[in-house]
Amino acid sequence: MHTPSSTSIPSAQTQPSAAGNNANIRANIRFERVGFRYTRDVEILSDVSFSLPRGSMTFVTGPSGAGKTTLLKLIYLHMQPSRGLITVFGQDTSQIDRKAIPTLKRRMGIVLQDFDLVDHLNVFENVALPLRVAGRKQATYRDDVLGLLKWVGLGARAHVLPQMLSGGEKQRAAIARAVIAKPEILIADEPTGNVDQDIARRLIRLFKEMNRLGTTVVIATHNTDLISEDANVLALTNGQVSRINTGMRVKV
Amino acid sequence: MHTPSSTSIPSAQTQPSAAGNNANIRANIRFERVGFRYTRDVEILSDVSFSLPRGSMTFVTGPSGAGKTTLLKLIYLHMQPSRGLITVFGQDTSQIDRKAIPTLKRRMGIVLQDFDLVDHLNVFENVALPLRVAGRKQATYRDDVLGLLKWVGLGARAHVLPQMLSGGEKQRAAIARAVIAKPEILIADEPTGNVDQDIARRLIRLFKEMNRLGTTVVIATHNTDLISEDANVLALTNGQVSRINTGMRVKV
Amino acid sequence: MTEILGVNAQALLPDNKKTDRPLFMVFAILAFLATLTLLASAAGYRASADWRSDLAESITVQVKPRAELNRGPNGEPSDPAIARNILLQLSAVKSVTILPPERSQELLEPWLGDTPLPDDLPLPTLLDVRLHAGQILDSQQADAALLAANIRADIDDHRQWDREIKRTTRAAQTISLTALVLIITASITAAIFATRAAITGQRRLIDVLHQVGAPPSYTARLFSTSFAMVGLKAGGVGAVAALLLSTLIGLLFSSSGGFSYFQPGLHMAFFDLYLVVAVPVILAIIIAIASWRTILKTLFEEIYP
Amino acid sequence: MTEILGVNAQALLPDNKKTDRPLFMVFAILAFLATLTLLASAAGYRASADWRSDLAESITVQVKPRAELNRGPNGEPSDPAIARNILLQLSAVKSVTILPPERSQELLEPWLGDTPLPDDLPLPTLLDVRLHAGQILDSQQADAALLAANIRADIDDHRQWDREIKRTTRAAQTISLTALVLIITASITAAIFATRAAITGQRRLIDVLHQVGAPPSYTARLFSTSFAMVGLKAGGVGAVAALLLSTLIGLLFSSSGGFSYFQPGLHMAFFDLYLVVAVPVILAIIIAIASWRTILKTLFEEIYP
Ligand SMILES: Nc1ncnc2c1ncn2[C@@H]1O[C@H](COP(=O)(O)OP(=O)(O)OP(=O)(O)O)[C@@H](O)[C@H]1O
Ligand SMILES: Nc1ncnc2c1ncn2[C@@H]1O[C@H](COP(=O)(O)OP(=O)(O)OP(=O)(O)O)[C@@H](O)[C@H]1O
Ligand SMILES: [Mg+2]
Ligand SMILES: [Mg+2]
Repeated sequence: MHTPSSTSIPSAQTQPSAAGNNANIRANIRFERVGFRYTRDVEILSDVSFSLPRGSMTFVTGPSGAGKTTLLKLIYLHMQPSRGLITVFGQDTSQIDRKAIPTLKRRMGIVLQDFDLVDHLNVFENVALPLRVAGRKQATYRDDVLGLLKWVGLGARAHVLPQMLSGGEKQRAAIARAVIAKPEILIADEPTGNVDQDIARRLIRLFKEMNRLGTTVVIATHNTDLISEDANVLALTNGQVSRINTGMRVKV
Repeated sequence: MHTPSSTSIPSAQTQPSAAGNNANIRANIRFERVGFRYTRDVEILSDVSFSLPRGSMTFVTGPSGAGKTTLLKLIYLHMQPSRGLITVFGQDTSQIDRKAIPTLKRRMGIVLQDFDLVDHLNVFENVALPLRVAGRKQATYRDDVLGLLKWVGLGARAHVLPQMLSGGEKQRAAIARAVIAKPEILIADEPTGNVDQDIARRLIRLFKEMNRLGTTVVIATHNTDLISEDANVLALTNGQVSRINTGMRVKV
Repeated sequence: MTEILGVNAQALLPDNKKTDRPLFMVFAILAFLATLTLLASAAGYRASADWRSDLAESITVQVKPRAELNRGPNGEPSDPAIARNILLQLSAVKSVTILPPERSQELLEPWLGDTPLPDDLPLPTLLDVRLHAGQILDSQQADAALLAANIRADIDDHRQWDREIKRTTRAAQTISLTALVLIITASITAAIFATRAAITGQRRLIDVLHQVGAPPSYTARLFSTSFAMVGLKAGGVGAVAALLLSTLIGLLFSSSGGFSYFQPGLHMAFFDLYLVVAVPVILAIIIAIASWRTILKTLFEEIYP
Repeated sequence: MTEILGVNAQALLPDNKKTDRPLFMVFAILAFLATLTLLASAAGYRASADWRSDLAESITVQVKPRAELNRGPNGEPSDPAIARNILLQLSAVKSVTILPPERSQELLEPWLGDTPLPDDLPLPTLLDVRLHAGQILDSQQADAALLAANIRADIDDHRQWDREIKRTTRAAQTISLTALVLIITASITAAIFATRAAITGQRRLIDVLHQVGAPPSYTARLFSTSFAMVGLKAGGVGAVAALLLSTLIGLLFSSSGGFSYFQPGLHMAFFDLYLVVAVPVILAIIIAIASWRTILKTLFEEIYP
């Protein structure tokens, strides 16, 4: 029904662009010998070390339960590591003041595995939420939001509630919300689990375009078909890095 | 972490088995010129006709927004068609008494696209819910539930809450809940969206085993890799059947 | 306890102590206020009944002295005797006693001191009129009859008092009733609010129960039972607290000597103990019905087709 | 209105009329009860103040007649004159007037009728004692002084009355205060309950707001503003309803003639109008604080690290 039309990627105006300019050396992610456990028993992640340079695009892969989501949660400051050091935006995450976290979150875009759309807000309002929280007036972002919705194939669904969307449409709305504020870091957890290959490839193109304009992109996925030969891959198995590109290896 | 161990498919005791015996001629699904619209404007499904014989296994495919979930909702009595005739368990769904619906639902197993696990019940309790609602005592089903959880790779996670599961683990718990009561009809919406290919294939094996024992299985998926050459496929495009196996064609 | 009703509510609903605690308090306070209102109006009713029966049983009639004394054959004033006969003819009157002159003097004592009074002082004569149980003296009729016999008499039937008591009692009843109606309304709305909140909060559980074939009554019972239990416990706590407070007030007032308005009612009655059982049970029933109706309505409107 | 506070609450929270309606009623009832309690205790306070100032200003002293009369040079009894001098020496006393014997006779009239009294009847003499404003007569001291001069006098300083009024007032105050404390507690717990329910129901919104970088205060303001608005509106309705009811009761009682206890308080005062504004505002503030604290606590415990 509302599969993406063949419009090209929205113009720079409706696309992330500013991110590249102010994303300097701080905008990278670094793990040093990170260990994490939810409960006392098992370490979900152990001795994970890597460094994601500013403006890079990385795929995190691994079987179900390997710790992909856990790793992303550590990056987006949802939790603190049990041991080791994590640096995001150049700051040691264990040193970040609690009050500064909302500000840092506003510089990130996050797509969760179970797309968190707010039931009583329509698609447009859901997608515009980051801008609204940042204090912007609707008049200043209306066109941007509508342009982006068109690009992800939801142009005609802007004013319906999430419960009226199909699974794949919800996923695309969640992605649109994550990218609308042109974040410096974009984190996506299994963003193509509910869409067919065509749309999946289209969404990956969106991420690549964001990345080209300066955003550091991290995508967790089990859909290895989407990962091109030359892509950066961080493979997790049993909580440890089993494969990593040379450029991302960290010297400790 | 908790990927399925290499145990073989659980014995008949812990597996759907009774279904085949009482699944007689009624246990099939028939659509005749079915049309459906959520709101007044577009028809999401139009002139859909097919017949799924008792004990068959069918894949419903189609791009995002094609109407796969809508079609499944009509089968599991969530909604009534706007026009046309639907027969489930040999009964015209428009004639079914409201009071009889819970009884019919207990003969079906349903896996929704956004796996509906109850947050405050642990994995065991979530999976056992259909048995409990049917009035069975825990002592009579404890081993069955634990055996099934082992088979889907959640043997060690039986007593944790859903929020402590990874995305793929949640999906497997939802599937376990759908099959635990040995339903006559099993409906699964995108059941492998959040798991890697290995687990996906293992889950499809579970569905096939259920089907072998007599359950009518309907699976909506966009993951065409999972569909074997000889499988029954019902392909939807823009709300109409675009491809269908000859055996499922309905004469109207 | 909840198992009796066919659903193990405690295990299927989250054990949400944090959310339930304020609800518990709201119900406990409502039960406290309801019990206190009922205890107070029961006490007020008892008090006014006591007073009124005291007042009604005996009436004092004062026959005024006249300048030219109208004496009987034995030299005693004849007016009181005539008045007595007139009064005895009234159907409500059981007996009339002419009180000795000393009783009239007693009345004057506060004014005149205990100095011996001159013999020719024109004192009024007091008649003590007793009525048949449950009967009321029609004092206008009595007045008219006495006046016809040219006797000047004052019937002190405490009419003024009686009217004030009636009025106070009526006002107190109106206020109690308003308060009770409000408390019941508040209980119902609190139950409805809690149920709606629970439906929103537990929407997924409700959906899943529907999905796995639970009939609406199963789901409704789950919620209404759990709320009714909260209401029963909270109601018990509130009612007992109210009884304790009222007993305490009663003790304080009775120990510090007679207190006309409060005391008669504040001794504890058996009825009060019934109340402490009845209030929580009624509260629980009200809550169960309100939440049962609310959830069934929502289920049929939003979830079951 | 809500926009002023920096968050457009109405647009971000669901417009949940159905869920809010019972909450509105609960708050309206609480405001109604609070206003009624306050109006009643204000009325009671005014009434008792009126009575007590009436009682305090003038005191009647009865000088009892004696068998052997103690007469002054002009033939009048000298006891009252002596008593007058003694009383005038007390610091609280402003003036003492010896009332003429007719006033004493008036007192006896109800008992003796208007028949002419014999001249030698030993009547008590009445003294009208006026006090300095705000001063209280120490009647024990006065008693002692009079007794020392061998004068038998009764000081009717309405002590018994006064004690009863004080006691009634104190009891009424205790009950009002208990009721008020309970009503406030109920408001707080209802606000906490509603907030917790909203947190459970709107958990996803809260999570998403956190995710997109809203600080905790933003989210907290969203909820507490919306609840405070409900409280303000509901409080207004409840307070106005209470004022109307109390005015109605006042009218009913004053039109049907004097009524000692209720009437003096039931004329409306300016203070009552202030109450109708103050109650909803205070209610809204209480609700805002309770829900603000509840949500911040939950946010810091469960969502923000
Ligand atoms: N909150 C939690 N508490 C305890 N254990 C948890 C929690 N969340 C996840 N886990 C466990 O940690 C492990 C890794 O989970 P994670 O969600 O990171 O896996 P994943 O790689 O994202 O898997 P999937 O592909 O299935 O989403 C799993 O075994 C999971 O059960
Ligand atoms: N409750 C609803 N009200 C209105 N429209 C709806 C509702 N649910 C779904 N739709 C619309 O109906 C169309 C088909 O939805 P459906 O969920 O059946 O698609 P689907 O094939 O399952 O897609 P996906 O693979 O993305 O899950 C979509 O365009 C969707 O927006
Ligand atoms: Mg995951
Ligand atoms: Mg779907």
